[in-house]
Order: sequence, then C-alpha cells, then structure tokens
Amino acid sequence: MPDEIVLKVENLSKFFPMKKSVFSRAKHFLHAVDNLNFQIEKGKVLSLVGESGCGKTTTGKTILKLYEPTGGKITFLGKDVTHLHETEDKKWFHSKTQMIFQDPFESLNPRKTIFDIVAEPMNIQNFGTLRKRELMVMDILKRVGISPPDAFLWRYPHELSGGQRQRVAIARALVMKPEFVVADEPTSMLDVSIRTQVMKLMMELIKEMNMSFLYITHDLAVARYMADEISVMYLGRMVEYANSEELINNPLHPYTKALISAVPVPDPEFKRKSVEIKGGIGKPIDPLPRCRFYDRCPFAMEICNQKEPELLDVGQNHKVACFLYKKDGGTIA
Amino acid sequence: MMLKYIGNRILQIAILLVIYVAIVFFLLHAMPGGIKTLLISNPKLTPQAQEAIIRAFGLNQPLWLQFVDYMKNVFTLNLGISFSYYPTPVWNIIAERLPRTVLLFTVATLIAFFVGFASGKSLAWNRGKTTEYVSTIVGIITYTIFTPLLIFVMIWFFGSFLGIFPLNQFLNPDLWIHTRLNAQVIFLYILLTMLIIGMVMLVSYLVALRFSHRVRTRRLIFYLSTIITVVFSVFFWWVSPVGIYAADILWHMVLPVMTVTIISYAGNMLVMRDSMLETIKEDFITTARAKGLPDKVVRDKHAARTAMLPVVTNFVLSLGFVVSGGVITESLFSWPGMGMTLLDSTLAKDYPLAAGALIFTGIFVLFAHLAIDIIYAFLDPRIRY
Amino acid sequence: MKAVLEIKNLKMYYDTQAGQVKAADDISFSLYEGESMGLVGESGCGKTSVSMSIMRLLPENARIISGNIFFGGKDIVKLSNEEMNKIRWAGISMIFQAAMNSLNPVYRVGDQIIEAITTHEPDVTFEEARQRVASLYKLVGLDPERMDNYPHEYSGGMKQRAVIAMSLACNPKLIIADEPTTALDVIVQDTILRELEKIQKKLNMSMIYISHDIAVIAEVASKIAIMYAGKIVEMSDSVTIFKRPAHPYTVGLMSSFPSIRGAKKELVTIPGEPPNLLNAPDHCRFAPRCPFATDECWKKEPSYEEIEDNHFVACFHPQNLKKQVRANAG
Amino acid sequence: MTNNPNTTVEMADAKLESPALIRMKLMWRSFKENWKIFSQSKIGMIGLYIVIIFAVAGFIVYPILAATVWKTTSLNAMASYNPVTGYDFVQNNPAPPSWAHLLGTDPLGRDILAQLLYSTPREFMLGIVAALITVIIGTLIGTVAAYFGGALDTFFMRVADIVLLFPFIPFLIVISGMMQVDLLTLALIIGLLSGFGGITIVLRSQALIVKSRPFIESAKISGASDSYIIVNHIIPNVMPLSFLYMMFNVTGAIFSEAVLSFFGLLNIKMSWGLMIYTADTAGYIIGSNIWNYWWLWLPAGASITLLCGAFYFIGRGLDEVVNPRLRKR
Repeated sequence: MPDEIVLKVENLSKFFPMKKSVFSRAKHFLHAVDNLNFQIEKGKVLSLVGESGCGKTTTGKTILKLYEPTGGKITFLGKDVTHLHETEDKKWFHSKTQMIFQDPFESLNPRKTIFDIVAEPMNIQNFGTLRKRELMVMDILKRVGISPPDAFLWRYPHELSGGQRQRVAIARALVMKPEFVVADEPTSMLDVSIRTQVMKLMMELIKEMNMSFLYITHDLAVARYMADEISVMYLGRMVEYANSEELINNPLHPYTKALISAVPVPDPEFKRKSVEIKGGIGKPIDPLPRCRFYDRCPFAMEICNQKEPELLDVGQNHKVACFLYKKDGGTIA
Repeated sequence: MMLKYIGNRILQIAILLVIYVAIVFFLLHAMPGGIKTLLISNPKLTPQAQEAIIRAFGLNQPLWLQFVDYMKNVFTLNLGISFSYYPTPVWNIIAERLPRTVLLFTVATLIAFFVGFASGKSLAWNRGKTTEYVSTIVGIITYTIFTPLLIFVMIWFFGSFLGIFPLNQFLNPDLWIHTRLNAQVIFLYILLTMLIIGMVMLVSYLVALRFSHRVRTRRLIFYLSTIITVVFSVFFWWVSPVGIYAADILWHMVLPVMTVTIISYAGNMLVMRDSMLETIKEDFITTARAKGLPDKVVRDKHAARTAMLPVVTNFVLSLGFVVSGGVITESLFSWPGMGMTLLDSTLAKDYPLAAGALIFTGIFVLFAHLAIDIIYAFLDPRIRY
Repeated sequence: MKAVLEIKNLKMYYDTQAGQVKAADDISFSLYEGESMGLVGESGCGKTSVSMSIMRLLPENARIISGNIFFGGKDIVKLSNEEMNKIRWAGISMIFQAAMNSLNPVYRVGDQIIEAITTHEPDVTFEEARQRVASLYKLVGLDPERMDNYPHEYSGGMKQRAVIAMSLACNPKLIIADEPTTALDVIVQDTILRELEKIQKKLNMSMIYISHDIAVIAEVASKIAIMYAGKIVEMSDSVTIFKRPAHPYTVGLMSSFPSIRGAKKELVTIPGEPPNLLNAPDHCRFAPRCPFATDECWKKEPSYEEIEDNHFVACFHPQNLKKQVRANAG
Repeated sequence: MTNNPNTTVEMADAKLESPALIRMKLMWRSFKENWKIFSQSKIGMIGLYIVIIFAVAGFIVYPILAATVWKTTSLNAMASYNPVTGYDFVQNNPAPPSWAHLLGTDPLGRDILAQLLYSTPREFMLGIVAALITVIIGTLIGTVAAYFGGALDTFFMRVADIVLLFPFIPFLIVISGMMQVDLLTLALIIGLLSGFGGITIVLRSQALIVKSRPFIESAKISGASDSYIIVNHIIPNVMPLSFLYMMFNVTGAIFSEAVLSFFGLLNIKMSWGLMIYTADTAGYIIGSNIWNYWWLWLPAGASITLLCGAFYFIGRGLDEVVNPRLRKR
C-alpha cells in the first residue's frame, strides 16, 4: 500500500510548566509545541525545519513518548497511541519506533560495547535468542558500513571516529526494523565529508527498508536533499508545509522566505538579497493570541496582532499560516 | 530580593534546627538506661539535687511530653542544669565558652582559606614543577595527619623546644591572680575589636569598589583604612591598663590557631588546585591571554577569581569537619571552648551539658552556612535569589 | 599593497605520549591590508593550530618547529611573551569559536572590553573607555545599556556581537575569526556575517575567517585557503577556487554540499575519513581518499606550487585546469 | 567507507566467542587501560604501595608471627606478645626498642609491634565496611533521587542537608560516650552518617548529568523500564565516582575511629588510637618529655597518618582516571 499513513498527528501540543520548586504551582507555561497537525505516509520523509528553540525536537520526542503530550492525538499505524497504558501496547509501540540523535559522542553509552549498544533494543524487548540477536547486529552493522562488523563488536564508542559512531547510532535505531524513525539533526555534528556519506547512507536505508522518517534539521538544504515534504516551524507553531521542491522554490510565509534567503550560497559571485526580518527568536512563554512572527514580520498587519493565523491550504497541498494568503491560492496583498 | 532570600533561609534554618534538636534529644534518650539512670548514677549529685532536677525537667513524664518541654526550653535558652557543675545552668556555661570557640575558628578558618586559596592557585599555575609535587604531598600529609600527633609535636616544638608560646590553657594564672578583672569581659572586648576591624575592612572594600575604577586606587583605600584601624586599636589596647591581660589571652591563642590552620588549609588548597586546573582550560582564559593581559592578571583576575567558587562550597562542607577537629585541638590545648566542653561533659556523662554543646555547635555550623550562602551570591553573578 | 601578515613554512607539532602530531605542516601564506582570507577545512585539519600559532597561544606540549610569522615587520615566533602581549589584541585580535564560553561569567561584559582597552592604552580614562565601548556596541548592533550586564544575561547572538565588539576594541590591524557563527541560527548568522563584512570594509582591516563551511567563507572572503590534514592543499582568490578548483579534495568538498539553489542534484561523497595526524605519512595525505591517486602520490608528498597566476596547489594531478569554466551550482 | 568485499563476514559462518569469555577479556582490557593512567600518578602509586605494605603486615605477617615466634602458652615468656593481655616481667615497662621487643613495650608491658600488627586488619575492616555502606547508600539514593526527581529528590536532599549539619566527630563522641560502641557498630554509624550526607549530593549531581545524556532517552524510546535504565545506564556511569569517594571515605572512617579511641570512648580491645590513649593517660606524652618515650606514640600515630594518607593518595590518583579534565594532556 503506497498510501498507508504511518503516523498522524492532530492538534498536538506540549506545554512545559515554568516553576521554581516542587511545592509551588506553575504560573507560566512554555508553549514548546502548539497545535501541530501533520501526517507521514509509509516510506516517506517529512522534515521539520526551524531555528533552535522552535519546538522541532520537542515534537519528535513527544511523538516517541519521551514527553506526555499536553493535548492532541497521535495515531500510529491506525492505532491511537496518545496515551499508552497497556504493557503490550507500549511494547508494540516502542519496538516499531526509534530515534537517531544529534551528537554521536553523547548518544552512545561510553561504558557499553558496540554489540551491547546495537543489541540493546532487542535486549529490552526480549527479542529472539542471543544467537539471533548476534546475527541481526552483525547484519545491520554491515549494512550501515561498519565493516568488518566482528572487528567492531567489542569496541567501545571512544575507539571509533565520529562518523563511525553515527553509523552505529543508526544501526542501533534500525536493528529491529522500525516503521517510524525520528532523526534529530543526525548530521549536524559531523565533518563535511562524513556528513554527505551519512546522508546518502540514510537515504539508501530508508528506501531499502521502506521506513517513514521525521527528519529534524535547521538546515533547509539538508531538508531539501533528505525529505519528501518540509514543514517549517516557528515558536512551537507550524507556519508552512509543502512538498520539498515546492517549498524551496516557492516559499510563501515571510519567515520561510527569510530562512531561505539567509542560507549562504557557495558561490562568491552570487549576491543574495539580505534578510529583512529583525531581532532574535524569543521564547513562547504564555504567548499572546496573535501571529507569533508578528514582532519580526516586515509585512505585519493589524489583523496579525489580533488573532492567530490558521494553517490554510493554498493549493497543491501547500499550506501556510499567514493572513497574507487566502484559501486556494489567493493573496490579499 | 536578597532580604527575602535571607528571610527564607532563616526560616529554613529554624526548621532544620527543630529537626536537629529532635534528633539529638531522641538519640540521647534512646541510650541504654536513659537519662534517669545516668542522673542517679552521677556521684557529683546529692539525692536532693537529683530530686530537684527530675522535678524541674519532668523526667518522670512520658517521653513526648519531655520532648515538648525540652523544645520550648531550647528556644528560651533554658537547656537545663549541668550535672557536673551543679547547680550552674547549662546556658551559662555555653554562653561563656561559645565566643571562645567562635573566635578561635573564625580566625583559623579565615587564615586557612586565604593560605589554601593562594597556594592552590600557584600550584595549578606551576603545574608539573617539583614544588608542585612537594607542596601537594605536604598538603595531603597535613590534611590526613592524625591530629593529636600534630598537636603533640606542635606543643613540644613551640612550647618546650623553642619555648616561645605558652603550652596550653586559656590564660596565665600567675598573671591574673593579682587582678580582679574578669577574663570573660576582656575576651569579649577583644572579640568586639576584631569585629570592628572586620567591619572597617568590609566597608572600605565596598567604598573603594564604588569610588574608583583603578585597581591601584582601590588597593590604596582598602589597605590604608585597614592599617589605620589596626594601628589605632593596637594603640588603644596599649594605653589601656588591661592591655597586658588581653595580650596574654591572644598569646595563648596563637598555637591553637596555628594548629587548626595547618589542619584545614590543605583541603582548600587541593580543591582550589583542581578547580583552577579546570578553569584554566576554559575558553575565557584563552580570550584573556589573547587580549594581551599580563600573566599575573590572567591568573589572578580571570582564573583564580572564577575558580574560587567551588572552593567556597568546599569551605562550607569542610566547616563541620573543622569544628570536629576543634574537639581534639581544644581538649589537647586545654582551650576552654565548646569542643572541650563537649568532650568533658561526655566523659562525665553530663547529659544536659553534652546535648547543649552539641546543639550549639550545630547552630554555629548552621549560621556559617548561611553566611557562606550570602557571600556566594556576591561572588557569582549567575546566582540571583 | 603591503603584507600585514606573512607566514613562511610554519611547522607546529604537538608532542603526545603516542608520538608527534603534525598539526600544522609547512604552512605559507601572506595577507595584505584590507584583505579577508578564508581558511577552510574539516575538524582536526590544523586550521585552529594555525591561528593559535599566530597568536602564540599554544598549549604546553605544542612547539613551533620552524618557520616565520611576520607581523608588522617583526617575527612573532621569536618574540618574548611580554613583547607578544603588546601585539595581542592591539595588533591581532580574535573572535573565538565558542562565544558563550569566551566571556568570563563573573565580570560584566562591558568591563571585559574596557579591560582590553586599558591594558593596551593605559592613558585612556575609564570614562573614555566606556565611551568607546558604547560606540563599539552601536557598531555591532547592541544596545549600549547592556554594557553593565553579565554574560549569562545575553542571548547567544548578543554574546557573539559582544565578542566582535571586544575584538575591535583596540583597532587591530588583523582579526582572526575562528568559526564566528557556527553555533548560531541561520538568520542570526547571516546578519552577523554581513555586519562583520561591513565593519571590515569600513575600518579597512585584514581578516582571517576560519570555518568548516565553505559556503560561509564564499560570502565573506576574497581569498581562500583549503586545509587538509595539517597542510594547505590549495589557495587562490575565492572566484578561482569556486570556478576552477584544482585539488581533488577541493573538488570533492564543493560537490558534497547539498544546495538550496538550482536543481536538486546527486551529492558526490569523498570516501573514507580524514587521517590521524599522529605520525603522519610522508606521501600525499589525501592519497587514500583520492579517486585520481597514482603510484606517485603514494611515494612522496606533492610540492606546493603556483599552477596559474596566484593559484597554489599541492597535487600531482590538478583538476579543471584546461577545462572550460566549471558551471557551479547557483 | 572502504568496503572491501573480501573481509565481510558470511553470516552463517560467523562464529562468536563465548560471551562470558569476551566480557572477561574486555574487563581485563579496560582494567589495563585505567591502570596505565593510574600508574602514571606518582601520588596514587605511593598510596597503593603503602596500603599493600600494611595489608601484607596485617593479614600475612601478623598471623605468621603470632603462630610461630610469638606463640603463647601459659608458661611461655613469649606471652608478652599478646597484644591485649601480654606482660613482660623481665624488664621495666615501658621499655625502649630492643631485640626482644622490636618497637619496645607499652606501660602495661605489652609489645608495641604486636599491638600495631594486631590492629591493622581491624583498621582495614572498619574503613572498608564503613566506606562500602556509605558508597552503596550514596549511589542508590543519589541515582534514584536524580532519576525520579520531584518530591523524592527533595526529601533526600533535605535529609542530606540535615546530616551535613551534624558536626561529625562531636556527634560520634557523644554517641560513643553515652553508649557502648564496638568496631562494627562504629563502621555502621559512620557508613550511615556519611552515606546520607555529602556523597549523596555529589553522586546525585553526577547522576543528573548522566540522566540528561541522549543514550538514556535512546533506551527509553526502545521501551526500557526505569529500573533497567538505572541499573544498566546510570549506575555504571556513576560507579567510577562512587569508587573514588569510597577511597576518601576509608580515610574518614579510619581517622574517626582513631580519634574516638584516642579519647578512650570505644569499646574495643586494641587499636592504634587506643595505643596512644594508653600512653597519654599514663602521662608519657607531656611537652618536653615526648621524645623520651617516642615508641609509645610515634609508631601508632604514624600508622594512622600513613594509612589514612595512603587511601587519600589512591583517591587522588583515581581522580585523574575518573576525571580526565585533571589529566595533564
């Protein structure tokens, strides 16, 4: 089934209470993720793009149950997994989902061997016999390019290079053949020449294993290369969503435009338009009911200060949350 | 903000104190035989006195009632009557002896802090040289040396061999026998003088900070005012008729202060060394060097000042330990402070006095913690209460 | 044009227990007044070692084996530490990689800048120094009232601006910017890069940008040196580097970046990993990863030669020389 | 990545060594690596040598001497070698070192060397038992408090605050003065007191750092339970620090015992502190007199200092293994 929806997220929110001690009740909330909607089909890659602090990592972690969502609904393979109570459901969900982290130096336990690290998901899930686990570890290590695998099985992470560690982290995530993987900036800590290798490796594995990916990155160029669809986040809100080529070539939201024009171009003769927005990104603590980009937007209007824009489909599955645009492609300005 | 924080801390301290007193109380009552047995078996007390104490402190009541009474009494400073000094109330004994301990330890820990800070700083800065190994080993030895051993040698060396410091005790009876002066009063005046000098130093430091941006001018203001105050107070004591008695007390203090300093400087030194070693790897030290600042400025202003913070924390944690070491120091030097009182009363099974001494040693540590908390807030701008 | 900085055959090695690390090997380049140069390379390729050698801020186990660094007519390598202190910041200043860590947390930001001024210009009064910091703050786009805040009260971008203001405090002839924007978000990175470029032009300073990101360098530098495994493998003006890259490593680097402009194209990867500089081999250090490597490359190190006007390459098989100007992405 | 097809392993033929053997080899290898770092610390090695000398003296030399040369029978003159009850009638006691008594005798006619060696294993026992209790409590509470946070964390941290308030030795003095305390009880009291105090705070903050690292989240995403994470991830990463603190706690325990027995407050037969107490109460350690009777206090005092110092030295050496930032390069 090419159109099978693996993950569907409806009105997902995650607020963090800002409190000082155990005894005081929280008065303020950080709206890290606010009313998010998206879905990922089987074998597809959706990329969440945004600056640091925009809530993209929180979104990934909330979906994978590292945080309890404040509101909304998460459906995974047709099953409501917003709140998991039954042990069996938890086991099922955790064996089908995985995450790859940003920092390969921090995401592997320094006191465990490569074998223990890669086999851990199977150990936790009590999957197969020891012999079977060994074979699966060897197999996945070979597939991520750690070869010969038996030369690496009993090494510790600190004996590996950065690129090799990230390959091990990928192997660990993929060893149980998950349906859905969140990759949180998996290449941003790697060296340029290694980065490309790892990106290509992930692309191959996604195709080969027909997985769905939520690819979190701050780099639009990487998102364009890796993802089928891109969604831009700003202060906990999704501001634009489209097919990746469409989003890069025809950005609608002023923030997306700014993001794209801020990416440096490796061509000394090319002169970019300068970014028009001002100031830095804040923190969405108790945000007012208005467009979150209002303070920095060069096109801010009266209405932007009065209510929050909805995510509107302006045609060809291109959605944008901005009052400059009307449903099905019309523009106000 | 700061005042609110201090208020909060004092409230916390009150709660901690109640818990602390409760633990002391119940532990002592949980002793085999209990307080009453101790009381009755104490040969220094006449049966009448025993009766009086049992009645006054309700020792026949159930335990929890006794506790409520004790608690009430503690906060009105009524700690009972000492068995061994019957009928002197415990509070009177403590009120006499507490200032002696406070003075001894404040002076010694301050010296130890500055010596440890300065030597730790230079150890880290001169890493890998022979002096580093030697002073680290000497530091660890004085840190782990069995305190009585050190004191025996100190007494022998300075008291007998060189003969420059009095062997032990608080004052010289031969000198005091001809006067009707009260040693306690003179001692309190000494304490007051030191407090004034300390205040002047603090105020002049703050004033210097406020009025000048040049390091040299700041130093001038600070040192000048400190020296003037010290000279003035020495002069005052010199002309006053009781000066010689005060000098006698101070003379007796030198050896214990030296001992406590030797025991406790090394802890500060080692923590300062480690903290400094970590700090000099920080990027802002590289920045400071890149700015072309002279080595001394990088070391003192940037590295040492920042590395100091964990040393202050260690200072808090080591305070309890220093007071503990004080028991040995005080009893071996016969310095009649809280430590000696605690040991003597324990050996004499004088339960009310032992409990009182323990409680007040605890209070001393508590308030030292509070003081350090406040100092810490001044030292680290990242901490705002 | 006058050379502000001239490095000749600089060799800087680390002594470790495992052996000698050739962190910077035979580095030569000149930098002219008002010129901005980019030093590009992957982590551990020695680009920071070069900048630390220029500042003479080397760790204990690092030694400058040979070579000269001329700055203002003096050879920095031979100066005493006191003489060097006079050059630091007043002559050459630095913008460090991790701005969040390069400010001392216990002092006010303004005071840390004033400290640099009063150290090098003792006649400047405190009030004058404050005036100068205020104008520097305005120059880098910070509110001068923030001078009296502590570093932890600044955001990442503000700290970076403050660090830039600090680097300008003594009007240096040369500023070395070591990954000045790596930790920042794209939009902040963009504004800061533009400001740096503007200030550099306005004050006619020389700059060395150090970065692993060739796109960032392309925007700000007029001359680019590519470093690989402790050596400069290619150097030329930035247009030449991008249009006619000659070293296989540079070629690989160019095509391994995904681009946001133009059509989506397949990425080319450089196989393998950068070598360990410990006991470096005496053949071409890129040979194990090079698609064009021949026996010659495995036998000796290629010399660093000028293959066309102002285009230096250390390679036996330079690419793209006679070919048509390469159509670059964008 | 070089992908040489000749070196890839055929899955069916892949033969792994037995896991237990591999793990033993791994432990041996990491032990060797850590030993290499530790052995470069001169201070740590000095400490280790001293501890080994004391251990050999206490656990090997004393039993041999006691069973052979110092063998006591009721009519044997060698009975004076019993460290607790012996008496040498032949000479005036205390006697200076001689061939009969290598370190002399105490005022009660007992052989100093015998007392010294007899006490050594007991000091080890006390120090190690107390430190083990401390470290086990500290590690468990520290990791659990850090991992679960919230009210549990607050509770244990307040307990630690209170314990830290207690002036340690004065408190021990009062307890042992008021009730009969033997060596094992003392080890238990010291272990409990320091276990709930400072070490909990240190290990908790270390556990908090470990807890925030992504491999914990990685395990959670695979469905790991809280106990799995604490046992498999947090404790192994806190262990080196625990081990380090154990060394410092041995020092503290031996020191405390020495102080208490120096004041004669413990209900024990013999210890180094008690040896000095005996000499002190008999009036042999006064001012200028002290070098005349040096064998009464110097061997015991030096032993306390050396053993305390040695464990502390080892701790300092381990610090460089555990905390790479302190290493020279």
